[in-house]
Amino acid sequence: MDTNLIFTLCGVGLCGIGFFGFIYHRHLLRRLIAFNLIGNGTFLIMVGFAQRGQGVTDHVIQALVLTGIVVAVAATALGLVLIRRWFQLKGSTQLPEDDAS
Amino acid sequence: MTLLMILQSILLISGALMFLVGSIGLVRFPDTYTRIHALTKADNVGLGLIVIGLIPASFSVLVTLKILLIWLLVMLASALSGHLVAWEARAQQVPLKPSEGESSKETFSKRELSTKESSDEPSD
Amino acid sequence: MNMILSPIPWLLVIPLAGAVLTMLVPYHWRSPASVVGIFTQLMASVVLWYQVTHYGPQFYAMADWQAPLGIALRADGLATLFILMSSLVASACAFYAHAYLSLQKRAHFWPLLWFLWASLNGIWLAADTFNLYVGLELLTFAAVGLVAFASDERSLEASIRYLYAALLGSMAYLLGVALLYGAQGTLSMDSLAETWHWGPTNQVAVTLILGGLLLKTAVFPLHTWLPPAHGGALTPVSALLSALVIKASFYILLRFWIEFQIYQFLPSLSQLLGALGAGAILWGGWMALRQTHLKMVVAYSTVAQIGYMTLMFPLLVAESSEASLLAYQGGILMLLAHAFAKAGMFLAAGNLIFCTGKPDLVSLAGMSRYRPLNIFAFGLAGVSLMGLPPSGGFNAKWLLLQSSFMSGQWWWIVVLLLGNLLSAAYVFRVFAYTYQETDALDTYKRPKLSLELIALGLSVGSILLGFISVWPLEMISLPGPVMEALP
Amino acid sequence: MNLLIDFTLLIGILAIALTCLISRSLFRSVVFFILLGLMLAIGWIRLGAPDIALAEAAIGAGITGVLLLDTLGHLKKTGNLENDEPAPGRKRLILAIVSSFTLVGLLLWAVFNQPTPAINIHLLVTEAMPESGVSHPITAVLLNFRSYDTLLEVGVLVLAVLVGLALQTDQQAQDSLPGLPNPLLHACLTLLIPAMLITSMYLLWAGADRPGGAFQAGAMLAAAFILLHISGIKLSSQVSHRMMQAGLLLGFGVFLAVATSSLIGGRPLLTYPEGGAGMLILLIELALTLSIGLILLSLFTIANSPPHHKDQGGDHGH
Repeated sequence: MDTNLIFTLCGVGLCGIGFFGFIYHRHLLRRLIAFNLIGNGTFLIMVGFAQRGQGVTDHVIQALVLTGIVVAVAATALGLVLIRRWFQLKGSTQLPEDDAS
Repeated sequence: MTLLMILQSILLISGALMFLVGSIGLVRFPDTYTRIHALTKADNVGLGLIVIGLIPASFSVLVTLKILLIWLLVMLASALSGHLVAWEARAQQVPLKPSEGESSKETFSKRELSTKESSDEPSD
Repeated sequence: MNMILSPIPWLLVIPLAGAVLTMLVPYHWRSPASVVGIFTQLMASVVLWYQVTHYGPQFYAMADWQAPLGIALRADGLATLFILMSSLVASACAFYAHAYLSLQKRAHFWPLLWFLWASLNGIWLAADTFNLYVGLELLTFAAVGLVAFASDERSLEASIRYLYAALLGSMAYLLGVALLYGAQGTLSMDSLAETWHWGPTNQVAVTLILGGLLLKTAVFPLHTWLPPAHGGALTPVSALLSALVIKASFYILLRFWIEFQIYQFLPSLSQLLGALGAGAILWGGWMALRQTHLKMVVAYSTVAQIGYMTLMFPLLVAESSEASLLAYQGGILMLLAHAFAKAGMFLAAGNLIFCTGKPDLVSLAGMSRYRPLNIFAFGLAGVSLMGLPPSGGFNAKWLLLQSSFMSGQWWWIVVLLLGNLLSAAYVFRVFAYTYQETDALDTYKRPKLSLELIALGLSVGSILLGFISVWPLEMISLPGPVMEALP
Repeated sequence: MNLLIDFTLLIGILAIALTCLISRSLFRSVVFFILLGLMLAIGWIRLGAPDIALAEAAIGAGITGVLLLDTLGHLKKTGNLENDEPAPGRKRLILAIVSSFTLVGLLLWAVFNQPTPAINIHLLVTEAMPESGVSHPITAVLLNFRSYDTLLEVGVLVLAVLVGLALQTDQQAQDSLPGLPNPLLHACLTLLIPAMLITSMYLLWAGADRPGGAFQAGAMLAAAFILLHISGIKLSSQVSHRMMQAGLLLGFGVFLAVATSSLIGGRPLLTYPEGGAGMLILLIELALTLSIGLILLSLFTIANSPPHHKDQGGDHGH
């Protein structure tokens, strides 16, 4: 058991928890938080798993995770802009339930 | 194990203990105002102890200065945020103490973990 | 070859610079600037096409660092064909939007379009798994923005649904890429293919990547986000989304599938994909038949058409290289024909809705008399979607049928034929409404002629594709990583 | 001993994540999410990734947290926070549990069957470092070896603001957030803001040979801007709309211009001239820092101001 493996497992757990929340919840804000959990889990897996394989600190994957974090915050911000607009128009915090489609 | 290391360990451990005490206070105290107490006071002492404990380990003036600077900034920030939370809580007229007739146990379970920004939470 | 003459960087720089410029200059300068950009973009695509057909596939090392350390770009036949396709369709939609949108809406449309275009070109050319992720995110953001900026309730709901589905899809893709990197230590598609190793890690990675991309392509049963998004957006945006955006994730899926020879190792997965495609064809067709809004009919037709493209996967079998080649050609032709036909159909539908002022089918009564040109454009696109000769759609389905015969998978033939009946039914249903006459007073608005001509042009393109099918098929048969990896 | 810390972090992170998702109070969820970001930052340090730790603390926990909290405040104001939230049905629960367990199972299977990678990319990085113009490998990857990814990533950021602006139909929409009229806050700002600006510049400068760089520096700058904004000093009222837009695009524009300039010399896109890599990277990073600060601020303020959705008319079809 080394640090890389432990944090890879941590990432796996975060992905699982986030995925659960993303499907289970209907509140848009909660789903956005769940998406961020999946994202953080993915980043942990990226670095932990790669470094476990390479056996050394892997700067390439770390740089990619930095890119990923910035993209994730942009996605969150975009989601929040849309959600707020939705609140304003509909006064609701969730999307209407899917019909037969 | 030199004397210095023992001293350092004592400082670090007691610093961590202060954080623990502060966190317990955060959970156990009845209202926003007392919780700010627990957080700002205990944590500042805890951080101070840890900073003093860390300085001998650095052996470099520059690093020592940086650690001290961190301490100063955190003190400033926590003083400010403590003040802001209390200010806002007062503006929103958050009650000082649990209302009469509630046992402290109930209050705890209802209000547990409504942390320092509790003014944002829907009042229950 | 001299780097300054290579059109590859310009295909990325022009749209990115276009995005910056159209955000900075005053509103009424944005359209002229964009028109200049569109023409240079078309020129660059043609130059690339010329170079690839004459000198073979082009490779480009970004920042002069060779893969796997740096990021490589590849312009093989397939990529070049897609660049040409997206340039033509996007230009048509851009001109349509210029005539269709108000000045203020247009001002926001241009930078979004340029980002969309840049990300599309980036994806067609990419040869790096992580670069594809960033490209996909850029595409998602631009597409979501384009859906949302109609700024009414319906489009907002659609854009939120779309954003959530797309974000989940890209995250699944990224997770797969992370696993692949951990297993093989590289992000470059070429070196991944060289050192490919079918262990559990790669299998899980492929599953995640496929799942994410299927969600982003809206393959049945992960399609629920698509109809509201494509049906609820402004007309030129609907056309862009249906014709180009979903093709991007499909294209990545295809490249992974062939270049890593997934068909060879997971044959049961190909049958599963085929089943999903069949489900999409039948369900999409059935739902299109039941819609009451014109644009929703067209949007569900997209769901069905994605099914036809997905049918390519079970037909790529290791045993028969001939059947595989036919399936590959048929699938790509299907995709091309759909891009033109669906863009044409959405634009024609948008014109009709503009005429009547109402989105539902019932109000189309009398249209065939009032707007015959538009109905003609809609019909031509319908011909290609139904797969009647002579059209690109017909040739594509013919190739897929032949491939099914050859590989002995007769059950897909049944699906193809049933799907054809359904598409014929929903196209003719729309026609039936246009031939009805009502006593109500005509209060129709007349759309600009240019709007009708653009729609007609795209529809004619999809028919024309039936006559020049040989040419794109030759294009994708040029040597390249995909051709090498085919059975 | 170190393993003990790792395990504690593992349990802590997972417990916080779970609490964050199942807590009934949305406010609590957000607070736990921020806490999670801080825990993760420690985790990144343990993984030997101080750069990511900085970014996670500043961007992942900081900026995302502020955005989420701010949305909560907005919800509360419009009375949407206490909306009766019907608990999702049982079918949904079963679906969620089954699919997340499937995912975890698949991932575990993949993780425990990891083959030895055939390619060791870090050897290539070490080999190419002297030519990269900087001595910090992560900065070299981000702004030299894989600068194309970073260019597109900045594009993603710009695009997020662009979509926000497109939705906010009224250009001069008034900010709904009044400044906090707290005297102590304003007194402390005079101390904090310069310190934050200096830290930001330090992070930027450090990126050449130590953990740090444009993204962390930009997040720090954004934090300073947002703090000013909250306390009532609005940047958008100090500079014109056009200036603001130019500032947003500056980083992307400079990056793209440097990238394209290499084409004129007959070299591939994004290639730095011999010996000039260090200077150009610093130039790009400087512009990026300013732009990222402004972009993150804009994402905050756009989310803040109510859009005026009176339709402008003239739009066909709708």
